[in-house]
Amino acid sequence: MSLAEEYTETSEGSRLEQGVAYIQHNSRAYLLIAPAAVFLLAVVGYPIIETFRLSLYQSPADSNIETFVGLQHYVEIFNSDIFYRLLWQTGRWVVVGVAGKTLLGLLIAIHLKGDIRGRKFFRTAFLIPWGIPYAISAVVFRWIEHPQFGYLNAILLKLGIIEQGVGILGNPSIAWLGVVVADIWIGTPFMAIIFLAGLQSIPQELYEAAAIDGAEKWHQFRYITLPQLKSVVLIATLLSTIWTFVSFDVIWTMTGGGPISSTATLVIHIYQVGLQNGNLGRGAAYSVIGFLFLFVFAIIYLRIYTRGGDEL
Amino acid sequence: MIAMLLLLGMSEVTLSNVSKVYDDNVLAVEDLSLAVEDGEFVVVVGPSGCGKSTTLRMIAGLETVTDGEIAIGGDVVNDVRPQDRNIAMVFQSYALYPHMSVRENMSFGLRLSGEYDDQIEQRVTEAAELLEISDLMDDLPKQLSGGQQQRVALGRAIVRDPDVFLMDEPLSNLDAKLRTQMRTEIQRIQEELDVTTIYVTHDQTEAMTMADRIVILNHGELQQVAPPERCYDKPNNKFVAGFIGSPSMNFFEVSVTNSGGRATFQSAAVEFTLDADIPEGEYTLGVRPEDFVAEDAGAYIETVVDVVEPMGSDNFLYLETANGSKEVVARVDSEYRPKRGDEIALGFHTEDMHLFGPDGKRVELNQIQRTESV
Amino acid sequence: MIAMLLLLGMSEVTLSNVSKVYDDNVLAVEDLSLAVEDGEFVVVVGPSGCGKSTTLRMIAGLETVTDGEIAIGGDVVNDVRPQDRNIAMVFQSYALYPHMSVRENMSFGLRLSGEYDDQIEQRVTEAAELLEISDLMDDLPKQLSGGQQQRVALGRAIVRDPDVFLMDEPLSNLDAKLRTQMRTEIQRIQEELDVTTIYVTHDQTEAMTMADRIVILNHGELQQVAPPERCYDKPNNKFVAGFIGSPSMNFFEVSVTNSGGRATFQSAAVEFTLDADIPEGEYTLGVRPEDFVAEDAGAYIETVVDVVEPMGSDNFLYLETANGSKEVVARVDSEYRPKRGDEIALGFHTEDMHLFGPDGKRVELNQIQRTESV
Amino acid sequence: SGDGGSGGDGDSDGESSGDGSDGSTQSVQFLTMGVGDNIKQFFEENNTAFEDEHDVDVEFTSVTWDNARQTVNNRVDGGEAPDVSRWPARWIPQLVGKDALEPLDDMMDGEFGEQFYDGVAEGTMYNGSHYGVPWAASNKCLYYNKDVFETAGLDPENPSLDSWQDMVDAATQIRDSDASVPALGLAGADAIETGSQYYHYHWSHGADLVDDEGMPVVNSSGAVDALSLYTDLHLEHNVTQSSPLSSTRQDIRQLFENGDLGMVIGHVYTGLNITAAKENDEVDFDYGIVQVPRGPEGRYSLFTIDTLAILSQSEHKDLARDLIRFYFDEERRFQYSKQKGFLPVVEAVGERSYFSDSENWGPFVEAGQYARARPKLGNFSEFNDRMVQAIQEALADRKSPQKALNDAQSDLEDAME
Amino acid sequence: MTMAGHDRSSLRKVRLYGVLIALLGLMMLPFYAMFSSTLKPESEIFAAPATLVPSDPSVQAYLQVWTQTDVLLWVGNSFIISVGTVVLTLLLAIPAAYSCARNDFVGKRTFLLSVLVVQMFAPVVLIVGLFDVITQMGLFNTYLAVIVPAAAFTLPFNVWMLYGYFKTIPVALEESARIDGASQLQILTKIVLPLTKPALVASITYTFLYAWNRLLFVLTFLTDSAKYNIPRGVFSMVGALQTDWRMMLTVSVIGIIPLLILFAFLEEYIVAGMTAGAVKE
Ligand SMILES: Nc1ncnc2c1ncn2[C@@H]1O[C@H](COP(=O)(O)OP(=O)(O)OP(=O)(O)O)[C@@H](O)[C@H]1O
Ligand SMILES: Nc1ncnc2c1ncn2[C@@H]1O[C@H](COP(=O)(O)OP(=O)(O)OP(=O)(O)O)[C@@H](O)[C@H]1O
Ligand SMILES: [Mg+2]
Ligand SMILES: [Mg+2]
Repeated sequence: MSLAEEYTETSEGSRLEQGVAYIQHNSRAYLLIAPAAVFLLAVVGYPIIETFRLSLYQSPADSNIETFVGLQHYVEIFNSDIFYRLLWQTGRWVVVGVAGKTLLGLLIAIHLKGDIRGRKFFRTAFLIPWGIPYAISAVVFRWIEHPQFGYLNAILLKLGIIEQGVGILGNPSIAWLGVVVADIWIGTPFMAIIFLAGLQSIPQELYEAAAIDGAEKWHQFRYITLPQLKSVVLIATLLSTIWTFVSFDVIWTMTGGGPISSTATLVIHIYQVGLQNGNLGRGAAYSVIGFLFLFVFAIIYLRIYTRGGDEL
Repeated sequence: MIAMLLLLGMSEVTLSNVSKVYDDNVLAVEDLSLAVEDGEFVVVVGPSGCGKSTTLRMIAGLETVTDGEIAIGGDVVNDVRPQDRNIAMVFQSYALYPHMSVRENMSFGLRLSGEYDDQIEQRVTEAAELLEISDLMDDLPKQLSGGQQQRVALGRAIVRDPDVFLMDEPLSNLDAKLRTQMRTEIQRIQEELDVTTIYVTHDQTEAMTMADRIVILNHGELQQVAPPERCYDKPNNKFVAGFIGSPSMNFFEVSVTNSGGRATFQSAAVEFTLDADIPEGEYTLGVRPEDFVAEDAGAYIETVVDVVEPMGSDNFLYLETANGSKEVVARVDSEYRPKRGDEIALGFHTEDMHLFGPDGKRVELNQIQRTESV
Repeated sequence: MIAMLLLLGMSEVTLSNVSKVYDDNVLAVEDLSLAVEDGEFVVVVGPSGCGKSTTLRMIAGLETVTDGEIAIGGDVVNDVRPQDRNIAMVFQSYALYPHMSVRENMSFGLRLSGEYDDQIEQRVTEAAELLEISDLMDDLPKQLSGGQQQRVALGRAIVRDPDVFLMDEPLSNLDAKLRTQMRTEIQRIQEELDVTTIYVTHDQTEAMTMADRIVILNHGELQQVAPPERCYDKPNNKFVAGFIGSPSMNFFEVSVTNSGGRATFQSAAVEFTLDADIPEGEYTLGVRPEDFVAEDAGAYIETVVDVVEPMGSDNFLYLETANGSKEVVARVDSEYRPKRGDEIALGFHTEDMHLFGPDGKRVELNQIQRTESV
Repeated sequence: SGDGGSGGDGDSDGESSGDGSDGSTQSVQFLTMGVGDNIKQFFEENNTAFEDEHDVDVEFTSVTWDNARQTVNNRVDGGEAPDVSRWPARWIPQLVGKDALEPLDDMMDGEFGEQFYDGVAEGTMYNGSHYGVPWAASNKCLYYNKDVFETAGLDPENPSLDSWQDMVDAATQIRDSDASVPALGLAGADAIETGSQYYHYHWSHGADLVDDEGMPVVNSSGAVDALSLYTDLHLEHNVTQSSPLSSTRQDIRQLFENGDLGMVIGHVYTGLNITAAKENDEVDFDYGIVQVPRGPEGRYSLFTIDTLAILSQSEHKDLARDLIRFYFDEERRFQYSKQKGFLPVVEAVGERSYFSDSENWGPFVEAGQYARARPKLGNFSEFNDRMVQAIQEALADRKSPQKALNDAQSDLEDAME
Repeated sequence: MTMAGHDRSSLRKVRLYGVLIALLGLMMLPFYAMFSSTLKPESEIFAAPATLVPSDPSVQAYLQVWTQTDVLLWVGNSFIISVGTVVLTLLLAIPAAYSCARNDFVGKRTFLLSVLVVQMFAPVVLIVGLFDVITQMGLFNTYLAVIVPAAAFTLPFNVWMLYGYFKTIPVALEESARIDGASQLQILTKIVLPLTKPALVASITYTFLYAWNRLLFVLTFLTDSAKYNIPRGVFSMVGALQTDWRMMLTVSVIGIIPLLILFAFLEEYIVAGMTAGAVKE
């Protein structure tokens, strides 16, 4: 075993030399990731760093003067009521949106899984929302929900459920639901596709084994499908959470964050504060806070994901 | 009604004229009738695609029956769901639930049927002891070796105390050594539990060593149902003869001429006569590799040695008939070691030979006596 | 220089004190020296994880060598890239390119090396004929059965006309029957092409039947290099003895007392004396299942029958020693068929027995004579 | 000449463009917004004419109003500013803050500047300089649907709609009648125009947005009365279309144009649109136009001026001036106002009988006397957003008008420091 | 007895299709609203309440749209931008994902995680900084001004997805090719990429749609109307005074058609690609 010992010993030479040698040894690996890494650094690295930097400055958009203010933006944000309201509104937007997309996506995926007649038609049809520009979808939804010209009201009126057009997007209590519905519609196809892929990778034999073990359909779903889909669901919901958190087009197009800011999320507010009203520093500080939220969330989430023994 | 019979433990399995046609008009099983007795260990063998799995899956209720009836414990179960048949099945891929520990895998069925926790615990523990996997109970399937997974699959079947065990090539994913070991184990457990068992394999060694009776299928049709020795000694037809036994039986096409109760067998490599009153015509003669002897024993075949494979305890000879038309395999004592190219006369006793008619059916030669050399 | 030697066809493979330590400090192969002669068929066996694949991959150039030298055709190739070693390799998983037809798979390497089209065509056609896959040339790998895929993998290796064939468990994905068949085929082809071949397997049957010489590894260390019969008849140590032969050799711990050149072997189940002058102490006694006989043959073991496995041509007996401490396997004539629970004395001739010292090394008993019963 | 002030620039322009363009023709970039089908041809023809006259290329771009502001900012920041651009006068302060605009006093203080109505010319002033040339103006009147009035038993020809109270009375009567449409359109969505609609009420109650120092004064008692009136229309009198909070100004205009609304405050083109639709048999109802109702402290019509500006990044400032002069030919101004439906900014055009005698145009020309523009603030958009929020809070009955305006006042004070 | 079995399975089928059609109806409602409106005359679009079925359907809009709008130009630009984004993204993502799938090196985890970080900023939040980058690179008002940021935001998903898929390709295939004499590049182009087809299709679809659907970058970095894509084109039709809804919706519907064709052909691959890539990773 002397040989093994020889190789387990840390070899001589400085840390730096070791590092250089290591990189040389793995040069191909590093060369291959280099273009992507450099590209990202160049394109989004600067904006991200700039965002962090700006968050420490007072920087109105209509002048070129920047004043260093340290953490003042952060202090003010944490002391403002609006921040906590935005957190709550962002939270419900993300939770309801992701839950909706996940459940609907799951429902669709389960029904598309089998070898059904017209499978191609159904699968293609369910993908349609994915192919419509978000902004257009949002316009269409705004218009479907229009209190006077909208299809939704027309249907409800026809069914006699309401007597007068209701303005979902004009009611500060429920406007966010009107927007979430559109977001769910837009985001569901992607989830359905991922879940469908996940479902198809579950071996049929597991269901057969469970059937023989006496499992009813519901048991099979509960004890086979769900656990088997766990990692897919985790990854898909993580991505979806991130995407929903940072989504802008839909809310902006449908309500602009209103009425009375009731549909505003952090990102909408950042846009209003930073770009519309020109308070770049404040907007940047909000951006950093939003990022930190997502980052911590993602780390915890990935922990859960990898804890199951799955490799990253 | 079913439940009552099950309580009585009457769990013979009967297939009456069962056929299966898949959606795309594949006739997988044709007019199969079979009665498996209570407690019997039946092995279904046959080449790939012959309908073994289909048969088993119909019994399990995983495939619908196109025609005919399947009964368990005397009751027709064609329309009973798998959940309600009180069977257990072991799959080729084990189909263990990957996200459940060994214990959870084994107790899943019991839990679903609402057993009490301590009852479950006890049965799972017993089964684990029986299978010697007690110290693996908290592992996940992927942490186990193939053989261990196999045991868990078996354990999952056992704990449910089913009326019928169904196993579809349960050993085919194991390596040779483990396979041998698990073979003995399954037999031991089945004997212990005395549960009706239907076991599918395409490995004839498994069939030979494990079965009370072997069911041999080919192209969805039944070829023979009999105890292993009988299938080996008296194969019903040429297919069974070739399928059972390893290496396979050697076949030779021969012409038979009959002159007054004495039949003469003749081909390029063989010629002998014996007291047997059979119709003249073309026959197939079969001799098992292990029935060859190194000297003329009444009948013989002239051959040239091609390859000698020493197997430790015996040698396998691969030979060609003298005119080079046919490959012959012989298994001989390890002391007998011809060289490549040696010409040898491979003898056999005519009472060891098998004869099949033009339709492939076995021809009985009860009157065969020790042959006279030609 | 290498190229010249290759043209001369000198393609012996030499490993001198080769070691391999993986990045994570796993010592996979330790100080291995081995010389494979030109045209020789060497089979490397050993249990899982013993370093077989690592050895092969170092020869192929797919793994770097940590220490020592590897030479092909007399030239050290430690730093030669795989593509420049003029070797061909057959992988356990075949590693056929799934998106290429059989023809494309086989011609890929030739095409890369810039052969002329008609040259390629000719060599591929020849190889296909040799392997009897000429009518599969336009199929994709997934359309082929396991055996056919295996042939294609072999074909891909053959067409390149390499100096050395390397094969890593090429048959382990096939079922028993096909395995037997391909075994003969590979041997035939290797003999025909006369190419130096290093063949890795963990199946000792393959090792026994195919090898000119067997290389047995355990824990990365060489155990024995010798022709198959020698490994079977005179295993170097207890590991080899247990590894070669199926079912495995039975081992018994015995105490030996020596009184004037007569050694007495004694344990709970065995006791006999013979003329042999060996040091007193604890030994391991080995008897192969096929060396047992149904009567006392000088020495015997008292056993109780557990399971009888009829294998057609013989029966395997699984027995327990009288005091129930040990399982014993015996292979006996198919006519001998004891029942479960029968007590029998399992005899063996002492010249068939093997003896291993406390360090596991073989102890030669040249002076063993027919024993006297105790 | 008027070019004198920028002579130096002009010279260097000439040189650089001469060097840079390698003999190819110069080009001038002309950015404008919201060019719809009705006016597209006008620009195409005139641009071609200008190109022929000056032997240059006009690179004409139109962007939508929704993203006009961002486009302008982006192009300015990206160093890709157009030479000539048109935008609302209220953007001037912000752009001046960026040093993006060329002062045009040379033109506006000269003969050229005299053609404009005084109030209009005033609208392009900021920090003592003109930063644009008035291009178009719009103001508001109150439209009413004669058919609806008739159904409700109101006089369709001479309705009594002089004061806000008159309007409320009429609306209440419509509400209680057989008329199946809402009486009044009320904008409440989260958009700048919600402010525009409300300011009529605000100003006419004597309230202001900012004082002379530019500090917010949005919660005066008059303001509270105004907002109370605005919200009562919905909450108390229930005379508006359903869900004002989700209705933009365009929505209620559209409702009125479809004949589905009793009254609405609108631009001149609402009338033009209805006239066109009636000609196409798409709608069938009669409408009338009266002045925006009077409040206790007077009557106002929200006035918006668009201007043409020359950007300081421009390298063709002389050419840019030529382009502006070209478009201010009187006949071209007439055609533009007529086709586009904006009020004339040039006196000579406004006096033409086409406008003063027209049923559609007449009331708007008359409304010129009540015109009032939004205050010129660098951050007016932020200011307006906060006001809209206050309006919404009151409309949604989340806060009393007093509270909503108080909160707005205090937030705005913070923001204005 | 057998009848009962048939009943049960056909009942299950009825229920399956029932749910499917209900779901489809729900999902299709907005699309229906869009499509049916294109068949109405302008005045009917603003009928209050809306007419659920066009009273006098007409394909007029589809005949006019070609002359009244630049829809063909927009579709063309959309393709240019989407294809450009796909090409750029794949050029960057493939080597990176491959390297991570095949090697274990210090910094790999960090790389994979920090790639994910990019997703945690809304593009709109970074737009000011992006604006600097784009103008500094001299890309303003070129197609690349849209392609470059779109590629940056699609890169993370692509790297992860391809990384997952590459890991499922047996190393033995590559070793085999090496022994066959293939160079590193040949291994990638002749062995690995052909086998990655499903994942590539899924990747391409995702990236293509991202670029196809996104308005922000075009809005911010392209002011030249000759370079507008479909969403930008549609948005240019939203006017302060007047929006031609019928034309706008018609353009939107036309914009979906190429994608429908794409979906219909690629649906199987998309699912298969996600299966191995996104799901197994
Ligand atoms: N679900 C199915 N749909 C259509 N045909 C099928 C299906 N399952 C099996 N078959 C066909 O039915 C026949 C019998 O298949 P089966 O699986 O029962 O064979 P098997 O004896 O189990 O073979 P193996 O040894 O390969 O497992 C084959 O021809 C097979 O192709
Ligand atoms: N790439 C690697 N990195 C680290 N350790 C390795 C690697 N490959 C193999 N090993 C270790 O080296 C030892 C020898 O492995 P090797 O694959 O050579 O065994 P083997 O004899 O081929 O086994 P098997 O019969 O299971 O294929 C084992 O302990 C194994 O875990
Ligand atoms: Mg099968
Ligand atoms: Mg190996």
